[in-house]
Amino acid sequence: MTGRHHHKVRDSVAAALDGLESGMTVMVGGFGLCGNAEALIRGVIDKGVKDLTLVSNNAGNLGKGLATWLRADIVKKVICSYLGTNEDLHSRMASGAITVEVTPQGTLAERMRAAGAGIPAFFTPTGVGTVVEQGKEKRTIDGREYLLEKALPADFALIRARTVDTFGNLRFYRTARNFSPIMATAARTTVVEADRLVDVGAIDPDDVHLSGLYVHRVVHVPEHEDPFEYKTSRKRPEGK
Amino acid sequence: MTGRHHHKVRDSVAAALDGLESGMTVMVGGFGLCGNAEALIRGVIDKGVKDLTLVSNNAGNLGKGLATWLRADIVKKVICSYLGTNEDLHSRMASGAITVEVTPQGTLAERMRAAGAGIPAFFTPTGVGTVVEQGKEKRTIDGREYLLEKALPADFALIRARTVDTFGNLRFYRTARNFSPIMATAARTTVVEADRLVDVGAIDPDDVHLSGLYVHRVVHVPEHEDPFEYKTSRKRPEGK
Amino acid sequence: MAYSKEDMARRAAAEIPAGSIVNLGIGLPTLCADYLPEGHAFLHSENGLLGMGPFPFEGEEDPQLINAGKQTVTVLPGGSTFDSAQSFAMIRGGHVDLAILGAMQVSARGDLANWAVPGGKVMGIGGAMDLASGCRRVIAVMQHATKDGEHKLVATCTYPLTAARVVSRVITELGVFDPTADGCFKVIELAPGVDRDTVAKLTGAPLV
Amino acid sequence: MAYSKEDMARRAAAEIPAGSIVNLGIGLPTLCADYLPEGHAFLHSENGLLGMGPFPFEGEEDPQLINAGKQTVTVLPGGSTFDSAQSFAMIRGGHVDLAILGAMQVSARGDLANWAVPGGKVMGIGGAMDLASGCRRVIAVMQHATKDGEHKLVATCTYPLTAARVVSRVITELGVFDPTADGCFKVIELAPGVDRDTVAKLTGAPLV
Repeated sequence: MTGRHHHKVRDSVAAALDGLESGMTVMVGGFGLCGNAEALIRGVIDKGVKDLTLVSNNAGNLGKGLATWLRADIVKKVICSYLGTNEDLHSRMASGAITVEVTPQGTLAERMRAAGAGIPAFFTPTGVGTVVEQGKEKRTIDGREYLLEKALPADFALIRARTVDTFGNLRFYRTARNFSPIMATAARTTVVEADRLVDVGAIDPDDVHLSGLYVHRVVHVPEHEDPFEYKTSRKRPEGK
Repeated sequence: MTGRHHHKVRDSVAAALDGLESGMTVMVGGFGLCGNAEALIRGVIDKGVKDLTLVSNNAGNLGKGLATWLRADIVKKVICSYLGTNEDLHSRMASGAITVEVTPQGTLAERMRAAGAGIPAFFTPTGVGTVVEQGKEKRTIDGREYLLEKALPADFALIRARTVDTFGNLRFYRTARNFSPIMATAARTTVVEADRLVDVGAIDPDDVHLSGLYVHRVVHVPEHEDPFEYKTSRKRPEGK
Repeated sequence: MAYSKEDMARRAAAEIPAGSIVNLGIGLPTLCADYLPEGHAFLHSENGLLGMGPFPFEGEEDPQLINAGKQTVTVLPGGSTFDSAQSFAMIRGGHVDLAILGAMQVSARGDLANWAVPGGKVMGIGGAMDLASGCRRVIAVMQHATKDGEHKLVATCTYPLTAARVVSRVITELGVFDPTADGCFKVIELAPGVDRDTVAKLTGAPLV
Repeated sequence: MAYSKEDMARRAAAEIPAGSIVNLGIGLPTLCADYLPEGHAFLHSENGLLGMGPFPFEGEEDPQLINAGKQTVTVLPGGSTFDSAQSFAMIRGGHVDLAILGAMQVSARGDLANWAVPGGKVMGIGGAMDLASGCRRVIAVMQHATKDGEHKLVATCTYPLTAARVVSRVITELGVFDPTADGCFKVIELAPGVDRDTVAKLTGAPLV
């Protein structure tokens, strides 16, 4: 009889992905290519699983990140908010190889948060009067219309964090945080790719972004490509 | 045409409480006497308002904190989760001077979070099969019963934070955090009592516990009583 | 030779798996912490703390670092603090493995009554209902009967419920008993020197 | 002499109150930031950033600090980062004062269509519906009509809606127009040299 909160650090990506099987629902953090768990994404392809339901805001872009899963044909369904210029997804959606469920971004986030927080369903104003209404209960509360949306859980969450202690307490960096903390709460098994791995006590209790209570496995991956999606800049004025 | 996010720092408690009127619903942070906005609590009494609806986990204790509001007879209704040894509340509840609405603590917290997050209502398993069910919609979702609970907003939130910048970005200290951040999101006007006031830039963006987006006024109060409610300790072993 | 309070706390502590997240209720359940090996489990306090440590040394008490019973505590390395919504998201979302709670009545089907006495002063609900309905496993630690011999392990609770069918095990001074789907208490063990007949008389539902 | 894109951005920026929280949509709305005095308003980016600054200087781009259009940006002093659930809680909860968004169609009652073309490639919804229904005020910045002269300010949207009755003001190259409850566009101002008849022909609902 042992709980899941001892010895969380795994010595390989393969060990960290133990139990991830074909047909599962997998959430993967990142906003486009920003904040991707690069090693875990590669590890899932190496594992040889298929027929995954992928929950991700964008499912990759420019052939990178989760677009590698699309190219490897291991995804049967994508739940996302935005396809944009992700041609790998557009082509497979057009051919019918992948089913795509498009959800408003805030509803996607809140459905994950609800799954993690034991809330099976909630009302939201987003989508009222649009195609998003289809098949959903609509109700007027205090004079405004709302849709009932259901919690979205997953079998696995694969996320990345900047600083991680051996209990799995997480700190994220800038906008690489995005969906990762809430995905961690929504999954039965949460695996974290750690840029930096530190001992317990190295992160002050008040500085923890997400408690290790939500984290089950940690793998240390110090090197990342971190590709730019749109590298925009301005000229430095003279003398600055 | 001016927004509410400029010049948030007020030079007195009275100025920070401008617009707080009799009959309003006021949320006050703290878990018992831990994390109380002591100066703002005094300031409301000094202001002479009455008939307040107070939302607080405990409404004070031992005659301190929010118990001073009860003694000053400025509260007509309390929404809380626990009365415990708060004799000032017990006596006024018994005499009918104050109406008390008791809510499970997690539901109280989630109702505030919902109000701040634009969620008018949500389902929760807490309270099913208990008196909490009374007057609420019950629904079976995926084989389990849930109650529908509504968002709980307020006119004012009075909270305290350890470190506050001039935009109102907040950092809390240890368990003094409790309900304060979610109350800040649920109120039309949020007033923060700052232990320490710093310039913008002094708190790294990744270290902000609650964004200044939720904060409208800040008053610097460096001194606090911070009374103990139950001071428990153990003897230091010899030589440690 | 029924169990002492310390025995009961030790027995309840033995139910805590290594590497689990546990919430200990106010009162007797709090004592369980004394019987846990260092680093064995991680204590959650619903006022916003995971990794709660023992009481502070004299002179080191911090009024802003307390448990859900408002007692001064400490935080261990690897601990974390969070707001009340997050704390109850952890509980309601099933991320707390075990709650060990005090009880006034437990029914043979696992209903829990631990927040109010009929006709008594209303103390409030606090985190009791969330913990009872949200934690993955709930163990009740309680006296087997009142001083007057009234049953507290009952067929049907007469006190206001905290949650229905949630208690999987009851630890009393007389032994360890599991509520069952068919409305009997299954005897898991008896305290040394306690016989089954004594227990049967003090229990308001059949034993199996 | 219709408004140039820069004129439109400047005109939209003039709608931003001092001390407000603003979300600027992808494309033309993003340009509004160039016309705001320093510290005038606080830019929210729905991927988890408040206090967004201008593009970084060349060589200082950080792939982990981006806006909702996935462009590299900076964060100003007083900025804060947060997760996506918190970011959309801010939007849906009415804490963002103003959204300035691009649009494909706006109806005279304020319906907004800006996420999909009928029969076109599905680009996705992104944050569009949350922003349109959650922000306290919504301003659309758009071309007044298509190149072929098809109306984009219409009586009823024929494109899939983003949200109903949310747009309070439309800024086009021809002027500034407010949807109304009775289904007319109220002319607030016309761009220099643009006459009302020209606008009326290019608008699919009555002007008042």
